[in-house]
Amino acid sequence: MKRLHQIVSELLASGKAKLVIGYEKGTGEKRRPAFISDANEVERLVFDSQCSHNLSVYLTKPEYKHVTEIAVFATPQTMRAVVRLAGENQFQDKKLSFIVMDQDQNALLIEGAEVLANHLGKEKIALSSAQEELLAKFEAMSREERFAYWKEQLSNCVKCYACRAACPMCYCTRCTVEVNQPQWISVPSSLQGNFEYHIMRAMHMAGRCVDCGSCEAACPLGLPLNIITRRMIKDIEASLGPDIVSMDTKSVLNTFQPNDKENFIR
Amino acid sequence: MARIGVFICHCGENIGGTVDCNKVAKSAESFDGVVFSTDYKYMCSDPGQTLIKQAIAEHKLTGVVVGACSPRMHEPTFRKTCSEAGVNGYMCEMANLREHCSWVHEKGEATTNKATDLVRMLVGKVKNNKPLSPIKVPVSKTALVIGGGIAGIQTSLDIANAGHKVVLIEKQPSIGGHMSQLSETFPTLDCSQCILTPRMVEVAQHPNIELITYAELESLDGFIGNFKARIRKKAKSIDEKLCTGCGMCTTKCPTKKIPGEFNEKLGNRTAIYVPFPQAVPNKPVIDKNNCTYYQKGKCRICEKFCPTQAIRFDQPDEIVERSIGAVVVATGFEVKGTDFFPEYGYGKYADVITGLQFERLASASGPTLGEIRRPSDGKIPEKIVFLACAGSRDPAKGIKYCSKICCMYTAKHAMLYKHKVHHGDAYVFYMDIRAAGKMYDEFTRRAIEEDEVKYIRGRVSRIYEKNGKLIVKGADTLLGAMPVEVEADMVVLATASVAHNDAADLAQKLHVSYDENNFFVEAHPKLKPVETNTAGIFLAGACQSPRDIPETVAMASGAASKILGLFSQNELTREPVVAVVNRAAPPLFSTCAGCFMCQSVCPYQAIEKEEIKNRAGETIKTVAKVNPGLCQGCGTCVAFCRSKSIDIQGFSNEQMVEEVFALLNND
Amino acid sequence: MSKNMSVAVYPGCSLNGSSREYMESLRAVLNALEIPVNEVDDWNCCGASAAHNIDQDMAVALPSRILAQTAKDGYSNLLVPCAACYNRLKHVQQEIKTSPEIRQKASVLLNQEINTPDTIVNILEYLQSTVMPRLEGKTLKPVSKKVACYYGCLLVRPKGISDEKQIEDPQGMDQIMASLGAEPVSWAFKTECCGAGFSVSNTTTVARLSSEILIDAADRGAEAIIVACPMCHSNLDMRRREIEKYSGRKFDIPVLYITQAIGLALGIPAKKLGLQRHFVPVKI
Amino acid sequence: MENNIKVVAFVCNWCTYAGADLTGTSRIKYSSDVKIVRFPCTGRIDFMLLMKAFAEGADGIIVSGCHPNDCHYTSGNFHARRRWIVFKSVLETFGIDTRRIQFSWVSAAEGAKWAEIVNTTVERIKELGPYTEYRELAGVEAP
Amino acid sequence: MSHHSETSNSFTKKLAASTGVEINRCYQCGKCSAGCPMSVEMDMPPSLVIRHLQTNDEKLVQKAVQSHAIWLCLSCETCLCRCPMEIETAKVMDYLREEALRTNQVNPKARKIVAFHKSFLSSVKNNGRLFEIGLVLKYKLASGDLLKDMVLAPSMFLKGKLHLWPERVKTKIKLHKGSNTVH
Repeated sequence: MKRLHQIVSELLASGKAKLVIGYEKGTGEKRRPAFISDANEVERLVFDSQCSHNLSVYLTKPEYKHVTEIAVFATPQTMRAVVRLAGENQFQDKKLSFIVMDQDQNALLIEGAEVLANHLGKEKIALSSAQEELLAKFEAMSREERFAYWKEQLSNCVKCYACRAACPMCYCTRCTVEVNQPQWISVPSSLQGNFEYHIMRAMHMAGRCVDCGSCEAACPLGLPLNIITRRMIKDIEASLGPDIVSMDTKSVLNTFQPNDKENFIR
Repeated sequence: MARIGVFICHCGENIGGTVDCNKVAKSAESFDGVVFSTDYKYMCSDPGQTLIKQAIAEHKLTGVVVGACSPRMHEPTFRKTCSEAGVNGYMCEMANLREHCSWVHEKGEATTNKATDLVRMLVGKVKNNKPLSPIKVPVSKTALVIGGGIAGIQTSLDIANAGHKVVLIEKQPSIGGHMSQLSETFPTLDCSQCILTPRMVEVAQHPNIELITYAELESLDGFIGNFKARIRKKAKSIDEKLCTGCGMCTTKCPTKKIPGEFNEKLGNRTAIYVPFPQAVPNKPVIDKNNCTYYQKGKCRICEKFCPTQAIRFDQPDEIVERSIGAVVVATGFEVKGTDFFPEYGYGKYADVITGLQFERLASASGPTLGEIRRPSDGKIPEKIVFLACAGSRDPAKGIKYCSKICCMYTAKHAMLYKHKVHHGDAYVFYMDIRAAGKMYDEFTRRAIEEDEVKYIRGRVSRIYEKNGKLIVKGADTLLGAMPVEVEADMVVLATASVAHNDAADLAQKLHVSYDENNFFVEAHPKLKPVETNTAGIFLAGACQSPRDIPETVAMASGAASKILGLFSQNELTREPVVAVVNRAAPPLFSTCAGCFMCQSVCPYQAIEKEEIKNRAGETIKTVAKVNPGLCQGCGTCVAFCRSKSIDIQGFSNEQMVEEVFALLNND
Repeated sequence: MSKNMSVAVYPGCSLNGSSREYMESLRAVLNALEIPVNEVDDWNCCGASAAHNIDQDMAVALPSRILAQTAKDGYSNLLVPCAACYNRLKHVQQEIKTSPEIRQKASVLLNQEINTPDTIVNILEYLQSTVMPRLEGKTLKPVSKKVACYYGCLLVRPKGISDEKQIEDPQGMDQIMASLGAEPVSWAFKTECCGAGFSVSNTTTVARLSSEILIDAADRGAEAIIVACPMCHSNLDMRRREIEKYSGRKFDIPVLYITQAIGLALGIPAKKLGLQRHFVPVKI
Repeated sequence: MENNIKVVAFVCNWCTYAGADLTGTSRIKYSSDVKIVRFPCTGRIDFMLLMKAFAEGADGIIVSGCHPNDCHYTSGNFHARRRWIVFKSVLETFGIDTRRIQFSWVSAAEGAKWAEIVNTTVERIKELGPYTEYRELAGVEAP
Repeated sequence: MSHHSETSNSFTKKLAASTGVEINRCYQCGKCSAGCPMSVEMDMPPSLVIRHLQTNDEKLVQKAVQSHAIWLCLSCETCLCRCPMEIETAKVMDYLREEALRTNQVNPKARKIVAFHKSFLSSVKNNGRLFEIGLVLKYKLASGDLLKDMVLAPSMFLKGKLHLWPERVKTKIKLHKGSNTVH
């Protein structure tokens, strides 16, 4: 923890970071995001295996629009999100530095999203056995069972859009949900509106989701949102090739291969 | 509030036969927004159109739906009618009641109901249409022609003679291209230089043509009518204004042993050289790779002898910019060298030469002053073997296509040889004689019948050298594939015509597509052979695929005529069906989130970045902007944009959703 | 070629029988350079032209068994000095790798699982990559002779599968002989066929084809012909009388294996190189 | 077998719309349960429009455009194909009945193929019956 | 003579199924016949053999199967090396030879060549390796060419080139012609 505080203080002192977004002790063993901008609060910061929030979500929030030099604690998921966001030109006017934990758990300073991209290994983040199990169970379901499953699950959804707020990739100034000319997503809280919203959210995550689980964690009703994204990532990899995280704006839905494989177009 | 008029056409019996047009018109009256609805026997006829105009005036209509044939047929007609009556053309839509309804369904209530649904669908759309006016784009009336061969020369002259400016750039020190290397041309055997040189001089002296040789295209930006071309003028190390072309430097230059490109390496040239006597411009350039001064810093003899002190060793490459309205690619082709053929000796045997090299031997200004002499010992060959289809029609060598011109020039070569060496023996190993032009087949028959050239139908498997002779091992498939061996003094390979090796780079600079053989791809093989998919860029000559001189000249004039059509108006008008990125009041300025992932979706590179600045000039936000000149209105970006910030005029999100609503809510 | 010096060698029937001197000279050279020689355990005949001419099952089964035996002993590289065996094994390895049906057919025929070493090594590639570098240090007895390097047809084929890049004018042997002090002659019959398997059943053809080869070599002033294939050697050497009868010309140009030439350069006595087994006496 | 079903066809203007015109000029009869909506290109067809169509009462959807490499805008259909691959997988995750959507390539010269695709799709949708299951979602109260 | 009869189970289809070679690609350029060392001795040079097969005509295909040429082929693969359409003529020749044996239409001129191949294979089947003396004896019996190389044999023996007894492979090679051997 000494090394960590030392890096943060230097960053603040040198002005390389006007704001440091990290973690601090929450209730009990939990951790919660911390926003430090003056030196003597550095002691509050902590960075250990308990920290799971994807802090990159704050980098595109309007509240921090005018802060250019920001330092962020980066878990592997956060790193993947930052690299993709950089690829989508979201950090044009930002000077970012990152604090990551290397293999033997001591803090490492990385300056700039490009450097982070190279630091990011190719290896994918493995799913936990529970997640694998749930996915397999879901995969085995028939179409009718799946429709019934989501009818049951989505009947709880109140469209509070916490999942949208928690997701680092959802940074649009105005979301399609708010478009009323034409009214893409039907407004009354009906199952149809919920289906339309969650299908749209999945499509907007195609080739972009970094599988950090923030959406499911944020859902007040605990809906199994990650089944949707994880199954989509698996399907896209099977049909269109590996899901590589890079700074390239070219992603799944804005490029093509002349010989993309499919078996349903006549 | 929308005041829409619905006009149902019977189209004689074509629609009336199976659809109750009167009933459709009646039920259309009840649609929301419709204030007038009628039906008529022939809506597209003159009375029909006047009926529409009267209704527009009488009911002060703001939108029109015509239920008749396919919009692909009469949409322009009815849109013109509406605009003449004061309603913007784009407020008029057509419902396809004929091809998509009356002609394909049985007579009956279901068909009439479907017709009503289709009309309701288009009424829903028109309610959301907005008046649009065609996009006007200024046109700068200067054409850029890339490549100074016969194709580039012909195009430039046609455009210049029509009074427009042309910038003609050529990579070599002189224009003329491959045609200037030819001895005589088929099928009339008139001398290539005699018919080409006057054209070259005409280009050099034409007031409307700016000729820049030893230059290549550095980059091309912008769009049809408004291109910005940056041209790299490679340093000639000569001050062209002072140089009189006296040639003193080329005689005094001590480095004389450089294999000349013009003579296909059969003759030598000096380091400071003029490619050939009739070169245009007739001024030398210094070949930096072989000039002793550039390589070792010594010599400078040419500088000493130059009467007008025109040598400039320190001359740098120069980038010049021109604003261009249209581009013609006329970069021509190359021929494969003899080293491309393992089974014919990997280019090791000096007396195995290419067709172009034979042209240089046969040419009066060539290294042997027109006498057919073998490169190895200068002897006149008693027996020559010509190989047609060398490398062409050969997928194993990666060249699937037929090079089209070799049958003709091989017959010509054989004929020229027999005319110059009467007692000589000429063999031609051929696959098929493809001589399909005017007077072409007669020409090859002359070679066979009068000049007694021995044509053998079969491909040569191997050539090797044995005590000064070239053993050619072929077969005669007309004699039961019997092996045939000829001991020749010289062998001429009619090697495949291929694209230049830098054709792909040029295509990428121009955003023009090219095929697997690196030939440029035309917009439509039959109906748009001289255009490309990129508006404002045209093709002429063999850069599109191998072709002979007559076809090249015809194609060049074709490309020129397309440009003259473009330059005939001061402004370019284009369909207003283009995408637009929404704008909003500050501080939002636009809902575009600036991810710019739409840029890689656009096939026309029409989406640019626009920096929104405040009064102090600082960039507040960078958002997407569609260039109406480049956008062709496909809408792929609209369906991609996650935040629905881009919409397309004529097929907007509201219009399409409204169509689907109207179509399905028929109760 | 792989770092590990030890490589499995597949001699084949000719190198064990009528062309023993090829194997003897190879073994002598490798021993002189302390390179271990391990033959494929219990190897069988590859079937050569007979199998693939008249019996497709044997044509696949025999080479597959050799590959399986080599893989069983854990070798990833298999050196095949004989050009005909090299060609057959390369063909079958390619078929096994690309077509599951043929691999399945082979395993059914041999009633065992078929797997294959990674690479089948051409003798010239092996000599250039592993043997020649070791000669640098040694003082060589220069083979100062004008030699015609004769590759034959199968050593450099089939196109696309064999490792030869310059299939119509190979340079492998020429380079080796040049570094041994010899003067390789440029001639036109490097890869023309010598008559291959017809030595017994159609000797006149062998005489015709081999005469053309010898005539061209002699006319170019070659003092020896260097080969790397037992069939080429036996046709050009053993059938010399038929060649002279057919062509009406006398040739006393000896035919040497590339490995014998290297052996001579290393100063290995002629007897150990099997030179005495030749029909045309070798006077070096 | 339910027979009054509604099928919407989203087609591209340059190929399939012209193909449907050709079906008309060749007087090839096909089911009148399909109504065609014209788009400039398949690249313009938004996946949310398909959801709107189901929500508004469509029982089946046909989406058709130019064959790969034929696109008037060179790459619209390639992008469309990729979207349909992803969209079909997402719909299957949610249990939406993708048998009710028929994707196809129909060129301007394939009038007969268009009629055949319409007829076979309408046949299949009639067997599946109206897609009430999805439409009823609108009625189901979420909290 | 019906030329070019097109039947679904045409010869070219069977050939393609078995060898993977599409002989319809051949446009009769003659390069294989030009380069083939054996063309001069053949009654039907390679390109002519392919031409016969392309017709799919029973009698013409039979003429190719009965030809002497297919037995004179050395499998030196010069034809594949130089064929512009990359047709593996050597594989086609293998197929035709097997067809000739199967339908016993072997050209009588090729008696000796077939005898040699058969003796070669029987020696390999017995020992797993070639026993050269056994091969020559079997060949002489089969071909009736008793005096062949009588002079050569002793000097080969003196030069140690002939083993007197066969070398055998430890495990005898027995091919399991299982029912599902894929042809």
